[in-house]
Amino acid sequence: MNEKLYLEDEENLGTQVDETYEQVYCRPDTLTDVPFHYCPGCGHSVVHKVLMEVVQELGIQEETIGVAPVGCSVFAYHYMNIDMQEAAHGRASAVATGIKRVLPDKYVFSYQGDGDLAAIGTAETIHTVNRGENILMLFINNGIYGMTGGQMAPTSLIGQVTSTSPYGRDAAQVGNPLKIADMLCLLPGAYYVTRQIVHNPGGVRKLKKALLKAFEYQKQKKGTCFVEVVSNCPSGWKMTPVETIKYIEEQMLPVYPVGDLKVPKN
Amino acid sequence: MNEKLYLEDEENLGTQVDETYEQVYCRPDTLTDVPFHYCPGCGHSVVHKVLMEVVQELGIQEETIGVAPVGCSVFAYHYMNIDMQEAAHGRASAVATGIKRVLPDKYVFSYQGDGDLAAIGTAETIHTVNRGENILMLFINNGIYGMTGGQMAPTSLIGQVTSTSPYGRDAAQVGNPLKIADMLCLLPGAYYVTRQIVHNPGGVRKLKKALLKAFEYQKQKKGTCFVEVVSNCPSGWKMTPVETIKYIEEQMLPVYPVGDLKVPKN
Amino acid sequence: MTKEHEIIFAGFGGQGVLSMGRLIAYAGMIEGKEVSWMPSYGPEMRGGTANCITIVSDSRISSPMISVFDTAILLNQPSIDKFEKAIKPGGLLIYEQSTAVHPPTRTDIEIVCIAGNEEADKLNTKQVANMFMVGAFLEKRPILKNETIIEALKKALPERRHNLIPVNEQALLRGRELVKLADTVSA
Amino acid sequence: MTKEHEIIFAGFGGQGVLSMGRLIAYAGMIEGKEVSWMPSYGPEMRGGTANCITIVSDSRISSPMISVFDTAILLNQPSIDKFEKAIKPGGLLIYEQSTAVHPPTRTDIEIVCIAGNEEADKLNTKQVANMFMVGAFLEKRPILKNETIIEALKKALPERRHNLIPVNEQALLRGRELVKLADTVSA
Amino acid sequence: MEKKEKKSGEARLMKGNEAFAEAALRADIDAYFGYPITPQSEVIEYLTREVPNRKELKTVVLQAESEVASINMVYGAAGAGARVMTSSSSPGISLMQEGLSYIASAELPCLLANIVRGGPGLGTIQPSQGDYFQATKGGGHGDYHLIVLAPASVQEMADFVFDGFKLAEKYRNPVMILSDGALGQMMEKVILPEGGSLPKTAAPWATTGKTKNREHNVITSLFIQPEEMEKVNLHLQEKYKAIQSEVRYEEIQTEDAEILLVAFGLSSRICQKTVDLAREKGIKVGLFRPITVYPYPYQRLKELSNQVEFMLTVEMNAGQMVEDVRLAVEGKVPVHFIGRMGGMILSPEDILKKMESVQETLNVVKE
Amino acid sequence: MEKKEKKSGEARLMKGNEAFAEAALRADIDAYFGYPITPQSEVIEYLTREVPNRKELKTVVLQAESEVASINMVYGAAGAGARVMTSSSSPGISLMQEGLSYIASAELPCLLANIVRGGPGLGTIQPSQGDYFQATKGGGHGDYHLIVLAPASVQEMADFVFDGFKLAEKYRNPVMILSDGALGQMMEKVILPEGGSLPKTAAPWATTGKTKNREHNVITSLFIQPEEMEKVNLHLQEKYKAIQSEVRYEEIQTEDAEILLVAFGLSSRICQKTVDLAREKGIKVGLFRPITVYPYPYQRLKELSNQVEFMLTVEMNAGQMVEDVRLAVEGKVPVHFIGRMGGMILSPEDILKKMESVQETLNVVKE
Amino acid sequence: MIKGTVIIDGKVCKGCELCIIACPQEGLALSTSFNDKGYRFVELINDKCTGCVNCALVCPEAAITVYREPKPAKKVLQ
Amino acid sequence: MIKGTVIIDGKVCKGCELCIIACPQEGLALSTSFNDKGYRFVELINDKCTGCVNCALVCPEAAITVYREPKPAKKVLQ
Ligand SMILES: Cc1ncc(C[n+]2csc(CCOP(=O)(O)OP(=O)(O)O)c2C)c(N)n1
Ligand SMILES: Cc1ncc(C[n+]2csc(CCOP(=O)(O)OP(=O)(O)O)c2C)c(N)n1
Ligand code: SF4
Ligand code: SF4
Ligand code: SF4
Ligand code: SF4
Repeated sequence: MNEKLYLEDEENLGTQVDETYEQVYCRPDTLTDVPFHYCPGCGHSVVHKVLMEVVQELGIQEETIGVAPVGCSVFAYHYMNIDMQEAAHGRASAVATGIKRVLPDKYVFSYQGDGDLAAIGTAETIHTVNRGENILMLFINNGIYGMTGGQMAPTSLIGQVTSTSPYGRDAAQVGNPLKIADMLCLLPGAYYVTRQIVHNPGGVRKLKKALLKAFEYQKQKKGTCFVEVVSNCPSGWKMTPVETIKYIEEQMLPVYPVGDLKVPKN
Repeated sequence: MNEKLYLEDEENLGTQVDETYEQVYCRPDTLTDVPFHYCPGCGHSVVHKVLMEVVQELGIQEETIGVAPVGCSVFAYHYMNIDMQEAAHGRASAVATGIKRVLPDKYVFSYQGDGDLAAIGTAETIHTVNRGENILMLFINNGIYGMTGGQMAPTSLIGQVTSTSPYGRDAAQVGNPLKIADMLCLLPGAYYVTRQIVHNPGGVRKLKKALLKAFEYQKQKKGTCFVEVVSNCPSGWKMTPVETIKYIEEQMLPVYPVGDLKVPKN
Repeated sequence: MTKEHEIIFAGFGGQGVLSMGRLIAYAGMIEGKEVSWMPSYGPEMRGGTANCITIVSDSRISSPMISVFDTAILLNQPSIDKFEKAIKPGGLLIYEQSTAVHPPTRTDIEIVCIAGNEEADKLNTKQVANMFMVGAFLEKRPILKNETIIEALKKALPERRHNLIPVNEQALLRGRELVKLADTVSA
Repeated sequence: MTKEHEIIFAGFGGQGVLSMGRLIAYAGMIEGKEVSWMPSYGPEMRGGTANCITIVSDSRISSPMISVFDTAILLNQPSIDKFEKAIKPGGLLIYEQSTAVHPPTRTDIEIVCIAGNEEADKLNTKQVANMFMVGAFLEKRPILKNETIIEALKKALPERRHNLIPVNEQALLRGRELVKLADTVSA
Repeated sequence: MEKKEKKSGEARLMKGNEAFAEAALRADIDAYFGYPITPQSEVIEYLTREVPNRKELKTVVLQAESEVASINMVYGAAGAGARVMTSSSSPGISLMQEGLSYIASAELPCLLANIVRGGPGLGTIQPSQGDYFQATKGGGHGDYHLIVLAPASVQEMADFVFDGFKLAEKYRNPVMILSDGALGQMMEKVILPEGGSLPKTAAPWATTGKTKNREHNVITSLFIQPEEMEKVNLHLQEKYKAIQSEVRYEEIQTEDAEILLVAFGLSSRICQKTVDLAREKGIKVGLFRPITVYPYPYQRLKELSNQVEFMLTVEMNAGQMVEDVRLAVEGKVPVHFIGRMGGMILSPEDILKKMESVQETLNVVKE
Repeated sequence: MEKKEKKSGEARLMKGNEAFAEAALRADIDAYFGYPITPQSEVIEYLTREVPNRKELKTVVLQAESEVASINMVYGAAGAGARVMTSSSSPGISLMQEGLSYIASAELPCLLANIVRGGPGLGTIQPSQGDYFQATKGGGHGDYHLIVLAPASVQEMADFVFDGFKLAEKYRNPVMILSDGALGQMMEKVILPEGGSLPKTAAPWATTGKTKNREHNVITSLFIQPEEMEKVNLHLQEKYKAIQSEVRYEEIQTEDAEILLVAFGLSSRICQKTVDLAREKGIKVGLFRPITVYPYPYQRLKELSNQVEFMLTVEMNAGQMVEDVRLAVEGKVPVHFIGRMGGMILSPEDILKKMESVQETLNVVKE
Repeated sequence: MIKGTVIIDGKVCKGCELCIIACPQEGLALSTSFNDKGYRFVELINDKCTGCVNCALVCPEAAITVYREPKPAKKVLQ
Repeated sequence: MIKGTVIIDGKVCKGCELCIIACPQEGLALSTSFNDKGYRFVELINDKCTGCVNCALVCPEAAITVYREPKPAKKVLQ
């Protein structure tokens, strides 16, 4: 409901209206009242919020089952007011597979960080997508291991300083940033693969559209939808939230360009 | 030595020569005397043989360390007369990493089947290549789990009948053949990626050339060389060795085309 | 006749040794005996040899895996080399003529040589070669009735291949005869 | 003076509570005492609060993790809410004035309020705010000498930041004074 | 290939692995996730072959990319309220240890079979009982227990699927069937349990979608606050206490036994023969066979220790269950051990010989 | 940040994890492979920070993609004759169980630390001793054992690196340092072992490249023929027998003890305080602290059972080591247990209270 | 020009300032005082708000509720 | 036309027939008898062999040794 209103903002700005104010945005009821434990300015919370807005608008709160990872978002189930399971580190997509296979008519999503999905969980990630499991895989790429205190992730940038690459990531020693979404595109099981951001309003709007699509495709049993969000980790990056905006735009997006990587051909 | 002779055969056929015969091909000394336990006509033995020929010709028997997988080729170390380690199922490339990191000046290779490398070992495979470990990864793709009695592999073809896809592999249920070599090409760590065959003499010659290159690149510390061999499994496929030739050419090669997938740009 | 009879069947993969052993076990079950069937399994099969152990007993069977046998039915040379020595004194060894380069030599056991393949050619159907061996075995060790073997065969074979039953029955009986001949010869 | 002194330092991450606790432990070690320092660790830090426990003792220390303390040095409201009740009767609570919305209320413990931030502004250097608290603490519980604190500081700080030593020493002494004042006030 | 009759009651000749798989179908499992490994691959092979053949079955059968994936798929399906199982053999089970610890902590009912082969390492594919400790003491991290059933026949390979799911759902606890390569590969007579005879247990805690009339369900094993974690642990320990009441064992000729053989699974079959041989010789031997190895029948063994001269534990390993026997007996009588390893099988005669030698030494001591 | 002095001898204030890592560098390890996990990530963080700073060091430090990869990299490096180690915490250690079984079977020397946290499952990151069974009875498949050292101080976190590698290389066996989150995270005074004081043991069996004058070396854990597999197992069992001679323990005021506390690691520190409190009250209490938990000091405990009235085992779990105590005592004296779980820590007073209550009930019985 | 306004939950605000950047009207700023969590929180500092929702969209804590003059267009739709 | 010949180790041959297919001279065929492993093995059945090595290359058992008239060219090289 609210959604319609503000998604049209871009066009509607400046049209004439009358006096009585109406609410055009508020915290979705699909979020619990528990305040987020995330660090100030963390993208996880924004993604949680958008995801739950989508669930609310589609009216699928009762049919949606989420899988939380091991990572800072391990507590996603405290905030998302839907049935959820907390998976072992890296296995969220295997857990989601287990759920979806026995409840094929429910909406199922996995939510994972880069260490979870692209390091320890690489095999599960690739085979879940290769099987074309009819789920949404949400991938929060903040280029670091947030929960454990800022260690290097497979997605960390060359030269990025982390607690396990204190002198900057050296490709010769530990390889290059892993663009796993690009690899997944090669798999027929991947129906829709897109990379989004949440550090500005436009990005949040686009992410929301992408998630709406993903659930729509899942309803149509199209296969795996993979939505990557290039996000931040102010604590791990040792920056203020505002500083992370610049870092994302100048450092991360050139390596992880925003946009659809694979769209349904028709 | 022998190599030179017969690699030139193609051109040399028909030239005039004198009487005293010389030996132009024999079993390489880098193979032990242990007879192969493989089923009649199995490609594993051919690959073993070619690999050891290359080691012999390069004269690197003393500097080469191999890693055998869990699969029919688990006993590779019985046949290859070099120092070898037998890795846990799927972990050959991690084991090879461990060896190479502490012995950077030795030649190290891993030898794996498709279940080993592309199913349970997917994470190790991708991250070994992403780190650009300076090793040779030999991948024997016979589209089936041979050792355990012919179960479906990630590389099994659509419709292929195996003991766990008794009515043919159904993409909708278990996904499509995983072309992992193609995925690996996206990784900067992969320096040379090629797909070869061993079911005819020309193929064997080309595989040998590819392996020679791979070791040369390793000497130059170029990064990971990944050599896939589309091979057969007469027992698992329930065919005679001769029948497998037709199957490879008509069924497998269209899905797994022969040739270089990634070559050094210069 | 012992309360418990322990038999090993061995040969190359594809010679049907496993089903031969299973057939005996199945028949034993039909006659209300305790039975167990234990195949050799795993990579050694890569080598091409296969074997199975069938135990038919009047009492509960302890281990299905044993190392000495009352009877060995051997369809190739490697099996003869491996299992001749594993037969209990006074036990029985039946082997296929055409595949034996070095025939068994023990004197403390009964040895029967059956030209299974040759006989099969006569009936021009390869599939029944093993039935001669089974027949010969039952002639020597009447632990099961012919009828039960056939009944077991009916259960074991899918409907569409029941047409094969008669020729199998034939082979079974022929196997018994062959033993008698063999005996008279060796006598 | 007890043979063993157990102190908890708590505040927001970034306020330097961990290093304050480590400094005391380090000084204790220099004076040849048994010391242990135990930080709170893990995701709860996401919430933004941090604390550590420092134990200085004349005898071998059993567990570095304890739930009641002789002294609590608290730099924010959540910490006061959480740890005021964890102080042993007769124990000591030192808190920072500007951050305390609801000051502590217990009457069975000594409570000292230090305007650390304000004082730091006077010396116009934020970094030393905690030194006032340390000074205050040592004035109340003279378990360590000033010199050792400074020596510890020298060891703890990288060379390039040794220029900060004097101002820290100043703050340390000032902290002691502040307590005296506070006392006269509350008296 | 023997034909598959639908109706049970009739005796069939089946492999242990196949009987296990067929029983699972009759127990109306919703899903099986597994990865091939000798000597248990027949389980998934049987299921992939059978399920499409039977119109009435909606069973999910999926070959996962690994055992790690399998056990986590089991976690997901069990958490969604499904009756689910997996199976593997020793190395594969080792890979499941983290997942099992999660499942136990999240209290998810499920069934898994370990068709044990000889270890350690890649080892051999021949039968063994070398995973007893892993199964009973907890191979994963933390204080948890699987309920562990040890079958000794193809019949029990089938029956214990039903018993296993009953226990799993009654206690919301993972149940392991601790078998071995011989029981998995051998064929024996089996009368299969009646299909549809195992009613599903309600799972109001499962993540099936949050309905208006309840809070959202969460399946988790994370309890970051130690106080909370301890509560969970205390609750689990309470549950394990309750589970002790499910202890099961079999006694053979123990009434007048002066010597007691203790063995589970395949070893117990061999011991039976030993008992016969010994009894023929007039030696009063009995056999005690734990059927549940967790919970372990400490109590009954303790009682028997008042009656017998000594106990001889027989295992296909280096001596693992013998520790539980000693814990039960508390030094009241000597507890001896005989075992073979790496896929080697004891003969009834070996056991008899060992028994007699122990007896002698004891008599010597007496004199 | 305290400065790093090269020279040992001087006392330093360090975290257990950092002391462990620094000691590893002084033990001249060739390689470390690991994956971050709380509460032990400081190990790899310290190594990645320090190694590039020290010209003299060629140490390989690699963050693997997972614990499964880590332990298999360790396998490869150890098989190549390198001095190698890894570290993790409970869930990560569970993932290493297959690899550990392989390493034990292939007889590769290596060191790993388990900085235990509360389980089961994801659990909590607070300290625990809940992985005792996994560490000592074998969490992986098959009959094998790790040598397990249980430090109780930051000092021992450092010292046991040296002791651990000595044992690992002497017996070609993996060694585990069974620690906990508190010992890993706390800072304490430590005097580090002298660098370069641990000579490397020759490894003629290692895969370093087949030289002309020897057969090719093979590192494997596959022994497909049961006879062969059994030989390997018997050899391993022989080795474990020999390892019993390495048993280590500490006794505090046991000479005249009438009550014996038994505890390892962090728990033993707390028990020391209890001993003091009790002695002040005139109760004659002693403390027995196993330093090696495999091999376990059964013999000495058995002796002590002749002297004391009862034993009280104190653990940060639901009662795991208590089984080994009972196995040692064989019912001679009552063995009681007190523990906290999930990261909760016992206080010396709790233990004293428990001790006194046990004492009372016993006296009641006596009267 | 649409008129709008926002209500900010100062208790949950963590002072990340992302909304301040996002506001095209420069209508938001940090408070001088701290909330119970110890953060400075955001307040509306002018009446230029158009209810564009940008601040609310980027707010990680979902602390901002946005109000706006109704659009007749919408009314019809409903 | 170069002349060549092959020596085949009948003991290790498994009769897979791959060499038979590979031989451009149709010079190889299976024996009627069995070797100890129970396989028919391959034999040279004519003198057309050019020593092209094709059979040896595809032989999984490395059972074939190939001989050929020397090439002067090579001699020089050595
Ligand atoms: C098996 C296992 N290994 C390691 C860990 C420790 N661990 C927890 S979260 C995490 C990675 C977190 O990074 P990421 O997945 O990128 O998520 P983020 O915290 O950055 O959102 C790790 C290594 C664990 N809990 N379990
Ligand atoms: C952890 C573990 N899981 C499963 C197995 C069983 N296993 C042995 S080999 C193999 C796969 C063999 O297939 P592939 O890798 O394609 O090699 P091939 O035999 O076809 O050459 C499997 C599943 C094992 N040994 N260990
Ligand atoms: S550590 Fe990083 S990812 Fe985790 S909550 Fe804080 S900012 Fe977010
Ligand atoms: S099973 Fe297949 S892969 Fe294995 S040896 Fe036989 S043919 Fe080769
Ligand atoms: S974005 Fe939200 S949390 Fe951040 S400052 Fe604005 S209102 Fe506060
Ligand atoms: S290719 Fe080799 S193994 Fe096959 S038939 Fe020819 S010689 Fe024999």
